[in-house]
Amino acid sequence: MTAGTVPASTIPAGLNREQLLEIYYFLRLTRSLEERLVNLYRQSKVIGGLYRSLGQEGESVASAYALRPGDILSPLIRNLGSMLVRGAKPVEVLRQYMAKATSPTKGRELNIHFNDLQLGYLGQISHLGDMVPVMAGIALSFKLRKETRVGLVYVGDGATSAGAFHEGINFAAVQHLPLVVIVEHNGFSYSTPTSRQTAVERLAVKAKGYGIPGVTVDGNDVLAVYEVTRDAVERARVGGGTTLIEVVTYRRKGHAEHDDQRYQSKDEIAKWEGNDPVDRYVETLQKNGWADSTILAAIDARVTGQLDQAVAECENDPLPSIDTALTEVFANPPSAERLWFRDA
Amino acid sequence: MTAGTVPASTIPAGLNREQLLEIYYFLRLTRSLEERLVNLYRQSKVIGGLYRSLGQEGESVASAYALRPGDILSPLIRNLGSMLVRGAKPVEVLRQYMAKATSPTKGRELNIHFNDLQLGYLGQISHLGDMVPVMAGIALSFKLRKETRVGLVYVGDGATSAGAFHEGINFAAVQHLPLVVIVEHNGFSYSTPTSRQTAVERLAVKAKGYGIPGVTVDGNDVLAVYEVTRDAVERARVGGGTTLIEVVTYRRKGHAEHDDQRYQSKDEIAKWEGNDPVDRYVETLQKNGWADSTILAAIDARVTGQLDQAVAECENDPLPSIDTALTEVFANPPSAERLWFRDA
Amino acid sequence: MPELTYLEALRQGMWEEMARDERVFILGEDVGIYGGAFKVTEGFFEKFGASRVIDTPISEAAIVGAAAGAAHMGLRPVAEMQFIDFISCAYDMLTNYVATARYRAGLSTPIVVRGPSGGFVRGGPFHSQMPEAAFFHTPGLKLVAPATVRDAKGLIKAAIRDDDPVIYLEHKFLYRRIKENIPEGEDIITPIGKARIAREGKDLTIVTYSAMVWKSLEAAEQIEKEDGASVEVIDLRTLLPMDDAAIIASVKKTNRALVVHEDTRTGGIAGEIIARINEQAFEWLDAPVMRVTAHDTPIPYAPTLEDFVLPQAQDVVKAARWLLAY
Amino acid sequence: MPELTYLEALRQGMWEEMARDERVFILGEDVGIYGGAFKVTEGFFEKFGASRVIDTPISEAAIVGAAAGAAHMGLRPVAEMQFIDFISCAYDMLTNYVATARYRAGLSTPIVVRGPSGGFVRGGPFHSQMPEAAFFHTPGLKLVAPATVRDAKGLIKAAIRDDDPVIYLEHKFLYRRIKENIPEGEDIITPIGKARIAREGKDLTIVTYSAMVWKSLEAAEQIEKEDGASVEVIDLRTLLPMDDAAIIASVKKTNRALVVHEDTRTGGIAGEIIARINEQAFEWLDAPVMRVTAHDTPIPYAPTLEDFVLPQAQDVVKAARWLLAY
Ligand SMILES: Cc1ncc(C[n+]2csc(CCOP(=O)(O)OP(=O)(O)O)c2C)c(N)n1
Ligand SMILES: Cc1ncc(C[n+]2csc(CCOP(=O)(O)OP(=O)(O)O)c2C)c(N)n1
Ligand SMILES: [Mg+2]
Ligand SMILES: [Mg+2]
Repeated sequence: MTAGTVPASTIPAGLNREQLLEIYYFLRLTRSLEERLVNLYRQSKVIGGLYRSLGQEGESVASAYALRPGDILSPLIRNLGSMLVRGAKPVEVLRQYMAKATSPTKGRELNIHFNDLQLGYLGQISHLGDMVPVMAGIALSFKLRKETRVGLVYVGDGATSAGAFHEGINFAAVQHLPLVVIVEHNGFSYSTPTSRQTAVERLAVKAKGYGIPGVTVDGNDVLAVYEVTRDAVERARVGGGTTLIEVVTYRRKGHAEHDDQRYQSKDEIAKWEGNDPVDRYVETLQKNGWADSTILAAIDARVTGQLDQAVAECENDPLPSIDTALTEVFANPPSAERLWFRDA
Repeated sequence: MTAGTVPASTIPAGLNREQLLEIYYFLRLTRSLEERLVNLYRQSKVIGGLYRSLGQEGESVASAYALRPGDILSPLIRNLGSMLVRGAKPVEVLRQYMAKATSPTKGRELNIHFNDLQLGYLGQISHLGDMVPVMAGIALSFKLRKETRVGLVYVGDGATSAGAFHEGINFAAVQHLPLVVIVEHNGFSYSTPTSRQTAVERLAVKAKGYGIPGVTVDGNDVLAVYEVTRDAVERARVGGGTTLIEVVTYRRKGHAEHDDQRYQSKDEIAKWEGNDPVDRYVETLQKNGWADSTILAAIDARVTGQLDQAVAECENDPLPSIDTALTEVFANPPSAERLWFRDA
Repeated sequence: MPELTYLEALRQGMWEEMARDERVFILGEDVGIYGGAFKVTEGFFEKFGASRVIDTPISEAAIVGAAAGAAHMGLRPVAEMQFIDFISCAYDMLTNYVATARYRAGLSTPIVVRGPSGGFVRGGPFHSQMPEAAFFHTPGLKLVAPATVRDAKGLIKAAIRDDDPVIYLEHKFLYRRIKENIPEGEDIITPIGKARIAREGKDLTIVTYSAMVWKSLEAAEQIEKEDGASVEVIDLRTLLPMDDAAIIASVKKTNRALVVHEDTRTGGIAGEIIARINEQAFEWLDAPVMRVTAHDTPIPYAPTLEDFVLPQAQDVVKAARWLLAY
Repeated sequence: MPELTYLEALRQGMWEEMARDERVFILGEDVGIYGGAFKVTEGFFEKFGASRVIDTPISEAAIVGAAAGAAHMGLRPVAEMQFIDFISCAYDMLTNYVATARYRAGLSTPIVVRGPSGGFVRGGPFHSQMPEAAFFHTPGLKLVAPATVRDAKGLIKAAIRDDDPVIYLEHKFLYRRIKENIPEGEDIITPIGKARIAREGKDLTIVTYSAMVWKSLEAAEQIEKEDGASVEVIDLRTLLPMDDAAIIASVKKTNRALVVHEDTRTGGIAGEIIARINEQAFEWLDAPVMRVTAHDTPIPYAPTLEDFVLPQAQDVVKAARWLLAY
C-alpha cells in the first residue's frame, strides 16, 4: 500500500483487487456499450428495438462473475453485462443490433440473442420462460456426465408467470440439477407492475413451491449479488441442487427505447437513480481504499477506446448477402430450396 | 333421541344429521357405482379405460359438498364423487363409459368428461392442468359480474407440474378470484411417485409461491375435508380470493384398471386400506351416535336399488348413430361436411 | 368522413362492440394503462375501466383458458396476444380445450384471440410469424385475417359477435400504413366466411389474404400495365371456414390460379387451397395452380435476408407471368 | 429369424442405439420402472439405469426443452410423449426453440420426440390425434411415421442418429397388431427422407403413411381382385423432408393420384402433397388428385362415431374407383 492512500479494508467474498477492478470494467463496459447503442439507434443504425439494462448492470455482471470456466448461463434481453463477463465481445453485440453479415448469427437473430457454448452463454429466444427448461437440460447433461459444471438462467419477474418457467425450475429441482435461477425483480414487465403479475411480495418465496433454497438480495449491491450467486453456484457444483435467487432492482428505462414510461413514476425513477449500482460500487471501492479515481478513470478510458474501436470496426460491415438466407435450417439437407420464382 | 342409543355428540362443521347421511349416501354411491363399472368393464361393456377413485371418495364428496348452488367445480378423472354431489346421475356416468347415444356427450367424450353448468360441474379434458386456467376464467366471470359464486378445481399431485396449473393458479391469485384449488396428493401420478414429481414434501407449500393461503388436510377424514373446503369456499365467496388445499390421500388402485401396480408397495396399499375414508366415516357416524347401522344399511339398499335401475335403464341403449357424427363442431355452420367418398 | 388507419379501424370496432355489449371485455398483457404494445387498446382502460380491460400476467395459456371459462358463462372476451408469435404458448389450450368444446361437450366458447402477425418489419424470427397454418388444421376454430381498413373493423366486430371461437390475425405492417374513409357511425360487419374480390380480372386468379393482398394488387396492376393481362385478386378475409365458392367461381372464369401467402411454403395453407381448387375445378385449369410464399426458413432479422425470404410483389409478377404464358 | 411386433421393433431399435452410443438417453413420464404407458421402454430402466432412463414430471415443455439443452451439449435424448396428443403442450418449445435453433443460432439439437399417435382404439378426442400437420409447417423439424415393423426399427435408429430434431410418430393401433420377421443383429437403418413403394401398380398412385398404409393396401388388393386395376401404394415413411421424387415418379407413371391420411381433411398434409403433385406433374394428371382423410371433427369416442369420422379401407376403394373411372 502506498503511503497517503486510505488503508484498504479486507476485500469480501474471496475476491482480490484485480477482480474488483475487472468487475468495474465490465460494469462500465456494459453501460457504455448500451450508450453507444443508443447513439446508433438514434442514427437509425440499429435495425430493430433497443433494450436497456440501465440500473441493472450490477446484478447482471456480478452474478455472471460468480461462474467459472465451463459453466453456462442464459441471459435475457437485459443481461448484456452477463454475456460480456463470459467473453462476448462488444463488436459482436454491435453487429447483432445492426444485423451485420459478420454478426455471430450472421444477421439472422437480433440484439443479444446469440451463443457461445465454449465461452459459456446460450442466447435466449423471445418466448419468455423457455430458457429455463433448456438450461435445466444443460444442467442435466452436466449431471449425467458427472461434470462439475453449473448452469445459470435469468428470468424476469414477469416471466415467472410463464408455464415454461414453472416446468423448468420444477424439473431442475426434482432432478436436483446444478442450476441457479436468477429472478430479476425490476418492478415491471413491460408496463405491468409486479403486483399485477404475482400476488407475492418477495419473489424468492417462489422457491418454496419447488423445495429449493430461495434467497433475496439487493440487486444494486454488486458484491452482495456476487456473494449470493457464488454460494448458490458452488453449492450446485458439489451436488447441492437448484437455487432461486431474487435480485431486487429497478428498470430505470422503459421496456425498450421507444417506450414513453408513462406508467412509471418519475419519483421512483429518481429514487433508483440515487441507488445506481455502478455509482454504489465505485463508492464502495473508493471508500474501502480498493481503488482510487485514477485507476477507475484509466478503466473508463480503456472502455472508451475499446468501444471507439468496436464501433469503427463494424459500422461499415455489410448486411448479409442473400446467398446466406437459406442455409442451415437443417444439418441435412444443408440448404432450404430456393423457390422457383426467385431463380435468377 | 331414542332410549338405548349412544347419546349423540354435537355435529361439527355446522352440518346436521340429514346432511351427514347425505354425505354417506354420496360416498356409498360413488364407491358402488365404480364397482358396477368394474363389472361392466370386465364384461367389455365399457369402451375405453376405467379409472377408480377407491380410497379417495371421501375428499371428492366432502369437498364438493362444501359448495352451494350456483358454484361450479371441475373434476378430474378420480372425482366422480364430486360430480354426483353436484347432481350428475349414475345413469349418465354409465352411459358415458359405455359411449351410449343417450350419454351427456352423445358418445363423443369418455368417462366423466361431461358438464352441466346449471348443476355446477365442468368436465375436464385430458390435458392435465388445463382446467385451472379455465376455472380461473369462470371465477373471473363471477367476479366481473359481482356474483357471490365460487369455483373449485381439482388437480393431481402430478398435474401440479404442468405449466397450465401454474399459469392458472397464478392468474387466479393475482386477480384475487373466488377459486379453490384442491391438490390431490395421492402418492402417484400414474407410476411416478410424488417424490419424482416435485421436491416438496407438503404440496400445500406451493401456495406460498402464489401468495395465497395453503392448507393441508387428511384427505381420508371426510369431515375435516368438508370443513377446510367450506372455509376456503366461504372466504372466496366474500372476496377473500384463492386458496390451495392439499388433500393427503392414497390411490389404492392402479392408474387405470389395466395397470398392474407393480410399482406400488403391497404393504402401503394395505396400510391405506386400513385408513379407508368410507370406513372411517361410518365409524365416526356410529361412534358419535349420528347414525346407526340400520339407517346406513337402508342407504346402502337405496344405492343398490338405484344402481340396479340405472344399469338396467341404459345397458341396452344404442350407440350413437352416424347421423350425429358431424354436427356441432361449430355453432355455425351447424355441421361439418360429409366427405364425398361417404356419400350414400 | 374520417380517414382511419387499419389499426384505428380495429380499435374502433372493438370500442363500438364494448360500448354496445357489456359482456365484451379485453384481457392481455399491457392492454390496460399502456394501451397495448401497439396501442390498439389505447383509451380503453380509461373508458371501460379495470374490470373490462384486464392486464394479465405473462401467461398466454391462462389468458386463453380464462377467456374460455368466462365465455362459457356468457361473457365475450377478446384476448390480446402481444405478438401473435406468443399464441404458440396457448396452442394446447386453443386446439385441445377451446376448439373441441362444443363438439365434445356442448359448450359455447365465443372468444376472440387477436394479435399482430406478420413480417416486413425487421422483427426477427419471433416477432414476424404467420401462425394460421397451425390453427387452420383444428376443427372448431375460425380464422380471419383482414387486409383492409374496412375489414379490420368489420371482421373484429363480426368475430366478437360470432358464437364460435375466432382467431383474428391483424397484420402489423398494415397497422399505420393503410388508410381508408370509414363513414362515422356505420355499423360495419364483414361476414365471416365470405371472401372479397379485391380486383376483377379474367386471365388469372390470385387467391391471397392479409398483407399479401396489397402485394398482389401491386403485381396485378403492373401486369395489366405492362402485359395487358387482367388479373383477379381474391382477398379471402376469412381463412376458416374458407369461401370455396368464391375461389372456384373465379378459377372457373380465369382458368389459372396463383395462391399467394406470406407464410412458409411447406405446410402453409396454400396447399389446402390448391387441393380444393384441384378437387373442385380441375377440368377448368389450363395450368397448374402455383404458389408464391415465403421460403422454408425462420424469418431472419437482417433486411436483406428478410426481404429475400418473404414473398415480394415482383415474385407475384414473375409467377403470374409464368402462369399467363403457360 | 424372430418375429417382432411393431412395438417390439421400435423397442429393439432404441435398445440397440442405447447400447451402441452412450450419449443416447430416454426421458419421459413413467418410462422408467413402469416401462412407459404402452411398455415401449420396458426393461430399459433395469438395463441402462436411472440416469439414462429418466422419469420426469408431467411437463411436456420441460421434457422437450431439457432434451434440447442436453442435445446442445452433445447428448442424444429420446423424449417420450405418453400420448402424442400431449405434444401440444410442447408446441411452443418445439416450433420456436428447437426448430429454429440451428438457423437462428447455429445450435445443434439432435433430439427425438416420439409417442403413440392415431386412432381406431376408442381413445376419444385426446388419445387419438395425428399431430403431424402442426409440426409439418415449421422449418427445422423432421417428421417420420413408420407403417411397418421394419421401419419402426429402422426409423427410430435413423432418427436417433440424425443431427436434426426428429418427431417420430408411432401408431398405437399397429403396436401389437402387425408382425414381421426381423433378422437378429441386422443394423436396420431406414434412411430419413426416402419413401417406399409398398405395392407396385400402374393405374393409380396412392400416397399415404402410418396406419393408412395398411388400409390402402387392403383397398388396392380388393381393387386388383374385383376391378383388375393395379394400384401403386407409396408409403412416405418420412413426412419431412418429403420424398417428392418418389411421389412424382409414381404419378408420372400412373397419371392418377389419391392421397390418404388419417388426419382431418382441412389443413392435413394431403393439401401440401397435392400442391406438390400439381406443381411438378400437372401435365401428367388425367384426373384431379383426390384425398381420403378423416372428417373435420375431433375424434369421437363411440365406436360408431369414430369409425365414421376416420377413413376406412372402403373409402379408399370408393375414391380409387372414382379416380380409375375418371
Ligand atoms: C411468452 C411471451 N409472452 C409475451 C412476450 C412479450 N414480452 C416481451 S418482454 C415482456 C416483459 C418481460 O418482463 P420481465 O419478465 O419482467 O422482464 P424485464 O423486461 O423486466 O427484464 C413481454 C410481455 C414474450 N416475449 N414472451
Ligand atoms: C399434459 C398431460 N400429460 C400427460 C398426460 C397423461 N396422464 C394422464 S393421467 C396421468 C397421471 C396423473 O397423475 P396425477 O395428476 O397425480 O393424478 P392422479 O391420477 O393421481 O389422480 C398422466 C401422466 C396427460 N393426461 N396430460
Ligand atoms: Mg421485469
Ligand atoms: Mg396423483
